[in-house]
Amino acid sequence: MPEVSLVEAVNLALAHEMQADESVVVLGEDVGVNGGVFRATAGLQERFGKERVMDTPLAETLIAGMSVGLAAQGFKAVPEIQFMGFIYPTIDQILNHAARLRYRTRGRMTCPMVLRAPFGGGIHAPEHHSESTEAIFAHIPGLRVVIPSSPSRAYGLLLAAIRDPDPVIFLEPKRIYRLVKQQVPDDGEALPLDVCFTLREGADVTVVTWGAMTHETMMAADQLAEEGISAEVIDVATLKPLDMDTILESVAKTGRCVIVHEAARTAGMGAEIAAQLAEHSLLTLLAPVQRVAGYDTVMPLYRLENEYMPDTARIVEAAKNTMEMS
Amino acid sequence: MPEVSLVEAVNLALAHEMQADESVVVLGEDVGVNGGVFRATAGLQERFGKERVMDTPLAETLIAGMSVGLAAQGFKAVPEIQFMGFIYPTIDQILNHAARLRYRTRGRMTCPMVLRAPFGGGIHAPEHHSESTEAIFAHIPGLRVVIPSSPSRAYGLLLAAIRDPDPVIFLEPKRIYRLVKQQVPDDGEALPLDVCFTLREGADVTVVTWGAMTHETMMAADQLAEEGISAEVIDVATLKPLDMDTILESVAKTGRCVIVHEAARTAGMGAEIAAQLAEHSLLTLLAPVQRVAGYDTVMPLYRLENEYMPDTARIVEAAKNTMEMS
Amino acid sequence: MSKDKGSSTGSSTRVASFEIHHTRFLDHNGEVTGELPEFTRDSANLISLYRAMVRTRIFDKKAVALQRTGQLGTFASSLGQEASFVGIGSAMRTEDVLLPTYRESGAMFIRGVTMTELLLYWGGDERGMDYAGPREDFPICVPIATHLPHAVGVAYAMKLRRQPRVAVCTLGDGATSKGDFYEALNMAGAWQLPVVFVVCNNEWAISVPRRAQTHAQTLAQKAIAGEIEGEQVDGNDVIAVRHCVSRAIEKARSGDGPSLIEALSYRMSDHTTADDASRYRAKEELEKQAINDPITRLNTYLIGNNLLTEKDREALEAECAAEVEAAAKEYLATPPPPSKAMFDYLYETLPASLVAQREFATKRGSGNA
Amino acid sequence: MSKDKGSSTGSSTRVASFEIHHTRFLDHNGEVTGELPEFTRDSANLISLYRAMVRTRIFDKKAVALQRTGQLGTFASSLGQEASFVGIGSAMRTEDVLLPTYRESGAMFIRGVTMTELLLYWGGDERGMDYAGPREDFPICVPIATHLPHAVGVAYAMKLRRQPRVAVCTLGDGATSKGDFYEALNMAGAWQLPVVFVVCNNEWAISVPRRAQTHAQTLAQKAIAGEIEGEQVDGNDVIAVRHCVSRAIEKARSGDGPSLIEALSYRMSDHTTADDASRYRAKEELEKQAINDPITRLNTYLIGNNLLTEKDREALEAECAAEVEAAAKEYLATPPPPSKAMFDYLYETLPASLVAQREFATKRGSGNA
Ligand SMILES: Cc1ncc(C[n+]2csc(CCOP(=O)(O)OP(=O)(O)O)c2C)c(N)n1
Ligand SMILES: Cc1ncc(C[n+]2csc(CCOP(=O)(O)OP(=O)(O)O)c2C)c(N)n1
Ligand SMILES: [Mg+2]
Ligand SMILES: [Mg+2]
Repeated sequence: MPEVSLVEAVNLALAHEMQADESVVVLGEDVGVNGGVFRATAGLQERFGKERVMDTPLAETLIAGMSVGLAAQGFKAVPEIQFMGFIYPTIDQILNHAARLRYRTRGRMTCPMVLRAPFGGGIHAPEHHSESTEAIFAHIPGLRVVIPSSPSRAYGLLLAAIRDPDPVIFLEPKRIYRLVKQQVPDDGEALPLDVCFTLREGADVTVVTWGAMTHETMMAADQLAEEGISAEVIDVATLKPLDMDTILESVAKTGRCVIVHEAARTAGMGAEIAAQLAEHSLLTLLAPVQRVAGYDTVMPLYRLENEYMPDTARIVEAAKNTMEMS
Repeated sequence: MPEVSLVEAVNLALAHEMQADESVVVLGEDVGVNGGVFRATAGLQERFGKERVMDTPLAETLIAGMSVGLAAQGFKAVPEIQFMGFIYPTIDQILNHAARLRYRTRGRMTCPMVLRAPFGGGIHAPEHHSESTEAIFAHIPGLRVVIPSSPSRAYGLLLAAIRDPDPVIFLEPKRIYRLVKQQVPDDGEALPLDVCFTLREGADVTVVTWGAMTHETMMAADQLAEEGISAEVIDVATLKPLDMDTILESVAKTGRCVIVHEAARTAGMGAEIAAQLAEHSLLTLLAPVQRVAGYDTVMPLYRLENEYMPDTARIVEAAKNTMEMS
Repeated sequence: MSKDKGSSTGSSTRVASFEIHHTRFLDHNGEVTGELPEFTRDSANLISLYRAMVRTRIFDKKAVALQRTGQLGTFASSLGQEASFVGIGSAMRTEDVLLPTYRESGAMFIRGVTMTELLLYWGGDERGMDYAGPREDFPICVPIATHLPHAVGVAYAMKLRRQPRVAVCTLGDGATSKGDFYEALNMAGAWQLPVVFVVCNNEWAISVPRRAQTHAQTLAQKAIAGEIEGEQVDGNDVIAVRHCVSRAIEKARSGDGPSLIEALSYRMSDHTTADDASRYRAKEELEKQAINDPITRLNTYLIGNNLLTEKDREALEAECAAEVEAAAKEYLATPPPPSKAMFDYLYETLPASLVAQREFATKRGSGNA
Repeated sequence: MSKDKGSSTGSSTRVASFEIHHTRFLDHNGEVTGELPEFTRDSANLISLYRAMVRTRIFDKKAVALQRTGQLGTFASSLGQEASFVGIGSAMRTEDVLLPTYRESGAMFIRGVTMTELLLYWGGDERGMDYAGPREDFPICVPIATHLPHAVGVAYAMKLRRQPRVAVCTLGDGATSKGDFYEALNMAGAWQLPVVFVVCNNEWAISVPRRAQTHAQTLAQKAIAGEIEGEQVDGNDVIAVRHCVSRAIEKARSGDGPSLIEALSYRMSDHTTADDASRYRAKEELEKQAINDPITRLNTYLIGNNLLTEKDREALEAECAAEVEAAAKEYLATPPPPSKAMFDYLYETLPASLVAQREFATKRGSGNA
């Protein structure tokens, strides 16, 4: 079994599900002949034809909206938005339609679609290509928001997302698209949505994160271990609906929590997790929850992007803070 | 001096600033001859002409985008979006342009615009007319998000918003557009942005809220007082940037906090406030912070809207919970 | 729309040209202005169109009355536009899909949406969108023009499955200013999808007159931007609407591509019951439009050609009125949904994290459970 | 675009018609195909256009080289489209405002944006958008077509102030599929604003060919949707581009309304340095396009008409190369901004709540401060 990168695992899952389920349709800009600007859809058009792997005109509102129409007709639309910076024209369709079609019609119509988009910084991309705004979607009732952080989770979660009968926003951390390779058997086994994954067990502090930041966090956990601090690392994976139980259990054990995300701090998803921790664990927390997040500024052009994004050092420091304060 | 309602105060502020500053321009759907579907712009076109009070084609992306163009040319654009449910096509312009024009060009160009929109439920409006999604905007760096909760604050904050050199999202709680009247002198006095207003002092519990929920909260405070619980009520007013100091000070005094908002709970602005409270006041909080919010469901059509929205009873109950738990 | 190429002068060459046509069969006096289409030969077809228009108008009046007496929420009247909506609905086959905006009661009734369902919707109850009849028709779409991309997706699905079906999507004149309109039109053209867009031009978008929406002489010509068929039809002539929409639908059904039809009519009512058109619209304009009433027009023709008697008409009106009263009664007798309904159908299976919220809401509910 | 009305047959009447024209003065062999416009009589004008194209191409080559050697971020080459961009830039007056997308280096240089600024931008530094020259020109716009509404706002501002100025907004063929494009066009028409949109059609939007974007025969005809002037021009003929864009700009300046010009050219490069066009574009297609090179075309004309000598040309190229090298050097010598720059210009005055973040970032910064 060859090893695959995260983006290759996305491709594997798409191919698997298109093969297994005729109703799966991929659409977007440059997803066909070109196989996607990151090659996530490479080879799909050759295999499944131009109608099921459709190069659309350059129109994001249309891409999202026509996916709703396809979904209502029983197709499973998997639209790609080329970068998260261009996802905003879809919000109207996602919020006002996709997320509530089942609700509005009392189940008469449904909207099984997976809107994929690469997101996040760290690859020296041009302007508007490096943002992380998952919190916007996490606030919208009726959606799922899923973020894989490894090849095998990309494969299993994307399968689950496509099979899910409701709309999913599937955000792919492009910084780690090719960072590591893993053996991913193409066995069609989905991973569960709506649950966190514990990537590393630990006793002293829980570090909660997702996407590309899991890698910085795992490195931070290594460093902390060297200094005698045992960190438990949780990959949230499905941001909405949020599996708070896993986080609460972990923090019940460790008494300390650091939340790490690349997105701007204010009203980011870290706030929700911190708020729930405070609601449920106030009396067991040994130290205030720390958020390590992007600053509340515009994601800078690439000469400063590394200054903007949380890194191992900031995570280590925050974890140590929680140790000191208790 | 006649008494005015909140929506009349908005009108007063618009008229005042258009008179005082030739660069103020109002645009949107039905804002001209019709004076706005809620009459917020009534009489402005007659006074200031069709060019400065412009009925635009039905195109929200355009309305926001052309406001950016106007602002870049030194006008102060005050676009109206007819209902918050139709604001989503503007997010691309707001997030990718308005909020970062100054930043991107290192101050060469600026974007002094105030995007106004009525929001929230409670008036038995049609579908898509009752949502509250202020948290989406509160997450976007470079913006201000301002929500008035009384005629005088509407007047003073709107003046401040128009005079502010940066983009402001100004959300008007339409449920209380005509609920109360106040004497509002048309004296051109702006209120400060970026600060909370303490509406009522109290010793036992701090209730933090904004918009239409300030009224439910004040009624709750009355009820609590009858039961011997002294509630301090804070109207956040400017959600972004957030004046956390005022909230922290209050909670330092009371030791308890309830946050009330109409928007869906998950990743709402209440999460941010709760998270910051937990970060800064963990050791002084006497009880976990309670959030009283909309459910994480689609805002229902009007037969159920009162079940959806937080009400006095829920606020009272939450406040009592904080009393019991400590 | 027709086109031709060629012709060159000096440094400048003509490379494309286009035309827009307008169709009408009955003028406002009910006089025939051209050879009537085939389907009119069977007078039952005409009576059925007439009945559908009358039914729509009687329903409309009732809905407005319910709203005025606090028994219904905001309602969007179709007064004056019945021919457009009935013409569209009657041109469709059962297996086609309608994607309406909010004013097309007449089309929806023909599709099989019940009056009770429509009242429930405007009465603030989601169950009004769970149509027992046309299960695949889209519910009312309030955010203007956002359903046009849906229509394109529906048409794409039909094309993928090689089904001889058509998506029919209605919109207002104001809606033609939205980018969604154009993106949908362009995609429909690029992929030659089986979709028909009908712009129900009623001259007003709330307070904004048609001429302020666009400098375009016709809304039909917007089709040229996507190189799809574009034409105008007299939207108060139900025969013309049915004819042109039918023709476009059958063209789409045969795989010959999408169309845009502009149906010219007039909004005789306020925008909705929440609006007061007298603020922005001259009384005289409204009065002048009275002669264009689409029901009167067909009535004149039917009576004039002895296809309908006064007695028939009265009977027909009485039947429609009875149907409307029965629906209103059923609507008014429908108890509100329980609080917990807010969590039904949010997802197929309510996620664990929302169970506690549902319990809380149910407990606190106003006892509807 | 021309139009006329009238003509009726039976139940159908023609109500509008439209034409699209295409303009060219020099064919791909540099032969004159029509009477040359006035401005060409002064050969200095032509030399200056030629120089601007050469300068752009040399810059382009350098930028690609810098990227290939890891000294620049992603860059969008304008290879093959120099005539379009130079034609546009040269048709503007200083007081006009340019709103470009990301490929128009040639236009931006004429406007006074420096090569160093452009390199800084592509090199990941916001200071590259703080143009010392054209203070009111918009910076590069990456989210496709989102700057078209800005152009409308700028034009509206000019109209409000009764200034004889024009907003010139460039976009690609792919951009014409976005709703923003149409909303802007429609508004420009509705208010007869002084704005000129130039679609720089290079046949590709990354991997999507022009024919897949839209069924429209011409992109110019999209203007008809908003009833604004629409025409095609040979985008590899710098004389034609300058002529047509000038004419449209001066029309707009006189208050006679907006225009849409489609400049037909070809993207000789990859989409950007991050792209590999060989994945989706046949080598043969690229080779076939070589004969349309806009610089060769004007060069042939100039040499053939003794307006330029080989020696002049070499000197001119050497001057441009020196300028480019100097700019590259300046760019490479520019130290990165300090960490705290992330908080500069976010708001006019940094809100109190962000001061701690700035301090933290400054403290942690990589020492650039
Ligand atoms: C995107 C959006 N913006 C604004 C509104 C508010 N609104 C409701 S109807 C309407 C006018 C629509 O006019 P038109 O398309 O001509 O349809 P008509 O109501 O005349 O049938 C407006 C502006 C809306 N529903 N959706
Ligand atoms: C809204 C948006 N969607 C997608 C992209 C990604 N993207 C960048 S350039 C491009 C193609 C643009 O083609 P065209 O408009 O023809 O301009 P060209 O690059 O050919 O000059 C795409 C899809 C983007 N920048 N913005
Ligand atoms: Mg209308
Ligand atoms: Mg192109």
